[in-house]
Amino acid sequence: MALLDVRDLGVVFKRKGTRPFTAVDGVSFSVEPGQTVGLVGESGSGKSVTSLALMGLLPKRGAEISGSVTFEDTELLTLSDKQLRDRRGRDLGMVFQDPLSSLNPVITIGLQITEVLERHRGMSRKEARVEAAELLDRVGLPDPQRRLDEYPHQHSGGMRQRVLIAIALACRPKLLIADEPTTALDVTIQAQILSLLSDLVSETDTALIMITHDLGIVAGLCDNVNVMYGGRIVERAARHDLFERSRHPYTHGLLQSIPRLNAPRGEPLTPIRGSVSDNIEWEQGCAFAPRCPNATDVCWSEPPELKADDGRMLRCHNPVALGDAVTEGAL
Amino acid sequence: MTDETVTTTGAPGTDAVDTDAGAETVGAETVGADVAGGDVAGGEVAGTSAADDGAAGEDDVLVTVEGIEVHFPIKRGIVLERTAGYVYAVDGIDLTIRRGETYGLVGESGCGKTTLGRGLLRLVEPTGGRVVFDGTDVSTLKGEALRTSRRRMQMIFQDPLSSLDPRQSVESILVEGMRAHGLDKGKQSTRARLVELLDSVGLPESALHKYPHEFSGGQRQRIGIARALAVEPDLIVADEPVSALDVSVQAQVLNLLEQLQQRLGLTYLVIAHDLAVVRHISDRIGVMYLGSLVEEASSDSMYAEPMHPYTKALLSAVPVPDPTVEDDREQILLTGDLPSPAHPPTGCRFHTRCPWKQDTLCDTDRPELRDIGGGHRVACHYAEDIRAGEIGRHEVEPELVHPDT
Amino acid sequence: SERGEDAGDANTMVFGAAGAPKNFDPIFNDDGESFRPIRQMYETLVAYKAGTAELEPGLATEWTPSDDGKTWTFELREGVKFHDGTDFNAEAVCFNFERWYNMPSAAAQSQMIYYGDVFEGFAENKGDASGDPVYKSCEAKDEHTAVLNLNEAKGAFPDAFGLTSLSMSSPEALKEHSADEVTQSGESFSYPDYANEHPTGTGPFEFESYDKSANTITLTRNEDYWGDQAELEKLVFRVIPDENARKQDMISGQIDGYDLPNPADYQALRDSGAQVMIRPTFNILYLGINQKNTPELEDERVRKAIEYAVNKEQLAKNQLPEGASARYQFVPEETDGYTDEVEKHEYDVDEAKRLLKEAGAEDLTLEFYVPTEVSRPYMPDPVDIAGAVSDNLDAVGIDVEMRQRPWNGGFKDDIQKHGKHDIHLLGWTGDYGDAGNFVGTFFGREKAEFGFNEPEVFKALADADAKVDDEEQKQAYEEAAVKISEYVPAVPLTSSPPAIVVGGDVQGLVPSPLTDERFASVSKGQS
Amino acid sequence: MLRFTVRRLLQAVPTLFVLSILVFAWLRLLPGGPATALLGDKATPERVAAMNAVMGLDDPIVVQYFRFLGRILTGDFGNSLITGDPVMEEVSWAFPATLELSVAAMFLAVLFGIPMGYIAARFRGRFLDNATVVTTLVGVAVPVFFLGFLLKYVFTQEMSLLPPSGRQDVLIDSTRVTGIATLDGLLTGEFDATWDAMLHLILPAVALASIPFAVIVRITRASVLDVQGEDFVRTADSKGLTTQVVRKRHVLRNALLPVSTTIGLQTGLLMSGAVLTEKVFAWGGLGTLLEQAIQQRDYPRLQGLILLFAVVFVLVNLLVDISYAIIDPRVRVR
Amino acid sequence: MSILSTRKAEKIDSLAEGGTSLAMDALRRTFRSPVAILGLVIVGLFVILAIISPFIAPKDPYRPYPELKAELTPSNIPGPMPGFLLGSDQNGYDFFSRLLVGAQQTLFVGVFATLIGVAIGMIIGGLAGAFGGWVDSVLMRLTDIMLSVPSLLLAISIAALLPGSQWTVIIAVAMIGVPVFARLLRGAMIAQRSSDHVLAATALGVKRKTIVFRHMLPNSIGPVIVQATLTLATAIIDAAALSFLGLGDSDWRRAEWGLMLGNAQELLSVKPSLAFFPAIAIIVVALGFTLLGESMRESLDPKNRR
Ligand SMILES: Nc1ncnc2c1ncn2[C@@H]1O[C@H](COP(=O)(O)OP(=O)(O)OP(=O)(O)O)[C@@H](O)[C@H]1O
Ligand SMILES: Nc1ncnc2c1ncn2[C@@H]1O[C@H](COP(=O)(O)OP(=O)(O)OP(=O)(O)O)[C@@H](O)[C@H]1O
Ligand SMILES: [Mg+2]
Ligand SMILES: [Mg+2]
Repeated sequence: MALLDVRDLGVVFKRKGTRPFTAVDGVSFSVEPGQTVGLVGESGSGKSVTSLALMGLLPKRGAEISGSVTFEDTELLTLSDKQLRDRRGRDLGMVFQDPLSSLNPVITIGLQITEVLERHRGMSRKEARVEAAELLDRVGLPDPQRRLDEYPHQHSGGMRQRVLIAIALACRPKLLIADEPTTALDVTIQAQILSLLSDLVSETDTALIMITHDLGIVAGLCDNVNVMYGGRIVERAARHDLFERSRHPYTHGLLQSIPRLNAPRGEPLTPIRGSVSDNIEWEQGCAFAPRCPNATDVCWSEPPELKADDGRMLRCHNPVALGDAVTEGAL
Repeated sequence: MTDETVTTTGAPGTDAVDTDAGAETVGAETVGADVAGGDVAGGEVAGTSAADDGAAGEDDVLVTVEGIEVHFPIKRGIVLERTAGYVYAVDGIDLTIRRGETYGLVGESGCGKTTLGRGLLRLVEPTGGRVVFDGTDVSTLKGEALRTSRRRMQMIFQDPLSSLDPRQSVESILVEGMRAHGLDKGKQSTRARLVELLDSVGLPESALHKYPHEFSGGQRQRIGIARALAVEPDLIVADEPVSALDVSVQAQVLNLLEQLQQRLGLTYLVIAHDLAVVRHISDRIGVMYLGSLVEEASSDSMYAEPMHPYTKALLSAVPVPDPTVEDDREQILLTGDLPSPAHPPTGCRFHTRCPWKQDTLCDTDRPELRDIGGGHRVACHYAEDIRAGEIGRHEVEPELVHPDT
Repeated sequence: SERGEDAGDANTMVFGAAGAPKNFDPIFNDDGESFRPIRQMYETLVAYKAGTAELEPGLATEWTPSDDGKTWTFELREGVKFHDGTDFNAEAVCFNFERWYNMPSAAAQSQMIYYGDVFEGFAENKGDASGDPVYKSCEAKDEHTAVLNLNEAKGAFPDAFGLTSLSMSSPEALKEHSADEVTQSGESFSYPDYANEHPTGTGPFEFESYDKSANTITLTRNEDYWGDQAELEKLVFRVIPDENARKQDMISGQIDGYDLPNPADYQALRDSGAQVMIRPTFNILYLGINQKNTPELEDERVRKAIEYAVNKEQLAKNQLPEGASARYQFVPEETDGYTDEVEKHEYDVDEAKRLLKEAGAEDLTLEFYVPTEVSRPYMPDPVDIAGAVSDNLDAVGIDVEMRQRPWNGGFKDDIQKHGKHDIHLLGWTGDYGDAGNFVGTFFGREKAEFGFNEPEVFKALADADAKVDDEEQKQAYEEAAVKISEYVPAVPLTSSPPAIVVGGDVQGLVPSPLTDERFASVSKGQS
Repeated sequence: MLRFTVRRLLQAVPTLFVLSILVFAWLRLLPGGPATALLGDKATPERVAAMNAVMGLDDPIVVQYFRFLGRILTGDFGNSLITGDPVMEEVSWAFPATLELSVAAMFLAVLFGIPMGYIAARFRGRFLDNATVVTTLVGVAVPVFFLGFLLKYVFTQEMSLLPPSGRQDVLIDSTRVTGIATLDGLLTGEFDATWDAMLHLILPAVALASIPFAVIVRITRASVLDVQGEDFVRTADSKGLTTQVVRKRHVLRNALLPVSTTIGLQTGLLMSGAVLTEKVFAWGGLGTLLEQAIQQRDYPRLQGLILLFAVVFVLVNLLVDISYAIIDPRVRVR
Repeated sequence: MSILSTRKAEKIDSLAEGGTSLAMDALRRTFRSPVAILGLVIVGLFVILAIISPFIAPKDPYRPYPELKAELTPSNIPGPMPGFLLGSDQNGYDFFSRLLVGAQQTLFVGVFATLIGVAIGMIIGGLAGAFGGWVDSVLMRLTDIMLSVPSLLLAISIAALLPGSQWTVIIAVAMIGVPVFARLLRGAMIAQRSSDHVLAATALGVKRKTIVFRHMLPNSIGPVIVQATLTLATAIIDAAALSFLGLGDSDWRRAEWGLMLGNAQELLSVKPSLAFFPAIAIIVVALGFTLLGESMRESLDPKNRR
């Protein structure tokens, strides 16, 4: 039984005076206990919105959520706000992208950790402080006792991200959602954080949803990868499958266009032409069609379905043939 | 495809494997192996590249930087501002860029890459050192002479939107530089030049009358590039030219830069924090740490055999979109953060985080950047010992860095 | 605290004042806001009959001049005590006269405006004072007879003996509280304790306190008063500088009365049940003419033209309180010296234009100085009045440039000391019932305000003033009035009755033409 | 914290110093110089000369300035031309009145402004929000003195609910302790006096509060909206904290930071408003002193008052900065 | 490929349409909001009225009329009568005409006070922003001090120095705005100075003057314009306050709302409309400018882009 089962999740933003905007559309995936699931895609592809929808953190007004999110037999989307708050932070933890702004600047780090412990684990202030210091120690913050009384601005980005991770893991959640936890950090710090995350997750058997645009991170961390484009999942596969034999022209294109440390030098990259703003709407066809080297008329008129294909899920009329490289110049 | 690359690892890599195998960690070994894979390809390109490691290019130096320093004063004060200290953003860097080559500069955020780039163009005033551009000492130029000298050195910025004046149409953005240097002679010729420029960066003529906000990120970066090209420069300093772009677009711009270099014989100083990007386009790479260069080598050599502990760590930290590589990768994890450039550590700037730190020299003497063979320069007292495997890695107690300024 | 009796209390009256008093020593004051509380605490030798400018006995029961008018003998009232318990007697009277005459400092002398006016000089003139003293000596003939010797006779006497400034103070208190120590720093004056905290007179009310933070002056009933005791136990003056605030406080019952309500508010006040009491008229508003700066104004025809141009009737009606009337001479109707014989230049635009043309002054441009930040009984709103006059002058082709100056911030000085103006708006409220107090003050000698030197006019007035006989004096002033009306040194405009307003339950207040209201007779009914 | 306070205090010194120079220069800028200003236009050349000698105006300007500085540092602003009292003494009588009025107004503005701003933000875009925004805009557009008139008209003339002017009923026999009428009553146990003083205080305080109130509402609203969208609020929500905790500890605390600065800046407006309000309500504070000084060109008093107002304003902003540093740890280090 | 090609064509067409600058864009965004439209309508009507009022005023606003004076006494100011829509003012002038013409004078005071404030402020701020260094320090200290005197006090202390005239009011009120504009412009300029596009221009070798005038200034002007709109509102109110304190214009005849309101204080019980109409006019106009300014500010705020 999956820990988390997302079925047909859709998020539509409606604001007066603007056209409704579908940010997430029919997203389905599931997460098993202890599993690490990746959600990759370029900026604006709907990764964050998906994660916020799972956590029930989207604004109450203006965002319409459809589909279902089952977490341990509980339907999260229909929970009342109060019930949801009981579970958030306890069963579901989340780490956000920007460690600089994700901590409250005017209260101490200690309080920001203990308040979760008090809330969900019923600890007293005192107990919570002891536990908080321990948590900080676990995420590798030197001299944790002193940190408790310090403020976020006294710490560097990497340290703050550790604090955030400590907070998210304070109640040993069953599921941790990490939304680009390292994007704002330097490579060396990123490596620290990623290794910390994967250690913590494997120690506690927590399931992890890793959201990132960096295919490299996914490649090293995730069991299963979902590639998103324009609010929909366009391809899902186990990571080896995905990286070694990507079928969707988008995934394929991405992989081709990233310069690699281990690739032969001097070989020109193969970019995807156009940019995300060239999308068409999914209702009209395949959102990727305007940029797709394989696009045919059907792509412009008929939205492709997400179908099982060779042990993976794929949303494409003209997938890349195995072993076939997509070749087309830029723009 | 990565599989194949790895399996066709050629002979030149063995050196690296050997050296690293001597080291205590297996991690370095693996990295070495991968690097070796890349090296083959590198070798292929090397023939076509202007910047072979050989001494042939030495006399064709375009820019020489000697001991450049940029120290930003930290102003404090009650009545009148006084200088309470300095941010040692760039602290004594020597470097040469040869005509037609691409010099890559990497380093963590805040280590002074941007400042070095700007100091080189005198967009910030260096507090020390010299920059010699094509024989002229730029650091002594003043006023009009400085202004006219700018024609030959241009810059591309990280954020394509904020580097374009939102109130100017593309046309006036492009014409401005030409006008400043008397390059716009007559309506017709200017127009033709504009169209040519746009064409060379892959934009339609219709773009001329539009404003920056009407373009996508990649297109804006193209405008930025066209602006730099408009004055027919020799050197272009590209400060993180692709880090604000989507991954899928980033490749377009990188390709464009390469094409332009080939067509126009440009010289680039490319600044980036993404090692893969730097490696992809650079002939030579300099690694910066806290305001100084810690290592400099040809792109391939750097990748094949990083000498400085910091470079090693940096290279090992880069995630590669290849599960196979990732699965066997052993990382050199650095502890702690980059120290504040206002209070750089004594001696070797890296000693506070260095897993190879020794009890002598490291915290007292600042290592010089020295050539340890084949144009590979490194600023580490123990570079040879580390290479030879005589010094082992050890744990480092993280030191907490309080961010200031 | 004992919650004080509120304004509805029958034994206390709260009266709204427009400004803070300077101090409480009568001799150093010259303004109404200071005089109002002083009048309740002090008395003069001669008093004015309530509601008139006629004389009646005050602290003196009788006053008799010698034939040459140079000696005045006062029979003093017996059994009068000062508030400090000392006796009022001839010694005390002479002490007061001697004190004034011998006032030691320039600062003090400069503040004795009325004394200077009446007695002209000091034993030793200091500072600005320059005249020859009229006062010679004072002897206490017996306990209750004081004899005042003068160097010359003055027509102003005996009326001037009733001036509030010349009130009798307790010699003991004066000595004790070093009353004469007036000092000046810059242009500001500091007054001694006597003037600030220990005013000691003989009047029906005694000084209790002046609370500068609450801006209230509290007087209490003098239980040992020689005459009819005051009805009120307590009399409070509360300073409310803002006109509107005074009105609203009145309407809402916070105060029991205030002085000089804005004519515009009469109706509203009456509607609220208050009594708007119109005083008998005893003032004059005039359009001053300065002959110094503009040669055309030396021409009688031009001055006459100006008078013809002004529609005084309309002005009285439009801009002045009810009961105001147009004036063609400076002496009020009720006062000896008023005559119908004067040349009347009634509103006549054509005549004005004709005269101007004749005088060749068709392109006349005049600087018209107008006071601001002030409201006087004869001109509630100077700017509006000046506006109407300007409109009139415009209509006959005189170009008027209005210059507004704050009353205390330069107007009086510009006019009376520097004569910067061509024409100006000003007026006069009589101090006592004597024609000389009006015309003499204005035209008796050369002044910066009018800038002319016309010996004929000066002489006529001097002669009139010197007459000791009442009937002769009257005649002489009438003749002078005719001369003045022909010469037109200034244009009399209107007289307006100032009003005082009290609550509907207030009885016994008699409005005085001299604004000399005494609150001793006032009582408050239960309402 | 102490260091911050001291540093901030020291920072105020040069401002006040230069201000004193300006005020000094200001009197010297008057046509004819200070002697003429003091003597009025009537000054004859001889009198001006005498005055100049008395005031030491013949000395070098620097000497004069330092003498002036010396005097004002000892609290000697000269004597008022109107009353002849030392300006400082006048101020000491009038200051409590203005303080009482301003504090009351600020109290009202904060007491109602912050909750209203918060509510408007919570109901962003709905009727309540729009109504609040428009109300506050109108509030800013109504001249303070006109609002005073209106209030007086309605509540005293038409409804006879409240006293129209003054600070206290004249006949209330109250003891002056601090000069702040509402407080004095409490201190001495004369509760009727306090009650009476409060009734007098209501209308002027409301009139004076109108603009700071409007501004506080708007700032609070904007600030709450800003903070609501901050990442750390999302973090707090993701921790499953109760709504109350999120709102109180995370949203409001941060949202109040800009509000507190505004409160400091508003004291300037408040003092300006006080001049007008005091006139309308015959309040008898510094504003009244100032108004008289303007009308009667009482330059020593004007000079003293302007300096005093500036000092108060600078001090209030100092206090705000310090309190800011107390709530916001980020400021302290700088 | 038919669909593909038409789509592409459409796409390019839509791109080619462009040519709208950011300012236009902000303006467009501004006028999507009803609040802004209301503000614009009020301001527009006011400006139009200010321009045409001397021509449409039924009577001469600067002359008394015998018909009005006939019934005029201090406690009775004639109300509406044939030919005089709102009756008389306290001087027997046609109140309605004065009210109309008042728009012009009020706009005059507001506009000039604002313009002078903007001009001086921009010179100070521009110098500080363009030069930086000690010029900046000195100038900013100066504005600090101006800001440390409460605004009305500042106006009062200036007005007290000058003889009472319309320009006194204008200058005094203008001074209130000076430090605000100076700081605003300086802040924006300094932000601009370190911005990438200015850096880019420097790198291109564009002359310093050109950079200041073509890049820094134009890009800094937005907040100044917004503030100027808001200042216009407060300038009108502050001018009225000066009149109320008796520091205003000494031309008794001038029909200016602030002055009219100040002069009508004592007449509230006789003819309240003399105070109410100017007051309401001031309030409405100030509200108009405020609405306009606020909505402009909101749409210029980068947070609200898109
Ligand atoms: N509150 C919102 N209201 C309206 N649109 C929104 C809202 N939040 C997100 N969107 C839109 O939804 C789309 C998906 O956003 P999302 O934040 O999920 O992207 P993302 O994949 O996380 O990108 P990034 O890598 O930049 O974080 C975007 O186009 C964004 O503009
Ligand atoms: N104008 C300035 N004044 C003071 N300090 C500065 C200034 N510009 C840069 N610095 C400081 O100098 C150091 C180096 O900055 P720089 O921008 O060159 O780093 P960088 O390597 O380009 O970093 P990033 O990758 O974040 O762009 C940083 O600590 C920065 O805070
Ligand atoms: Mg995201
Ligand atoms: Mg940089």
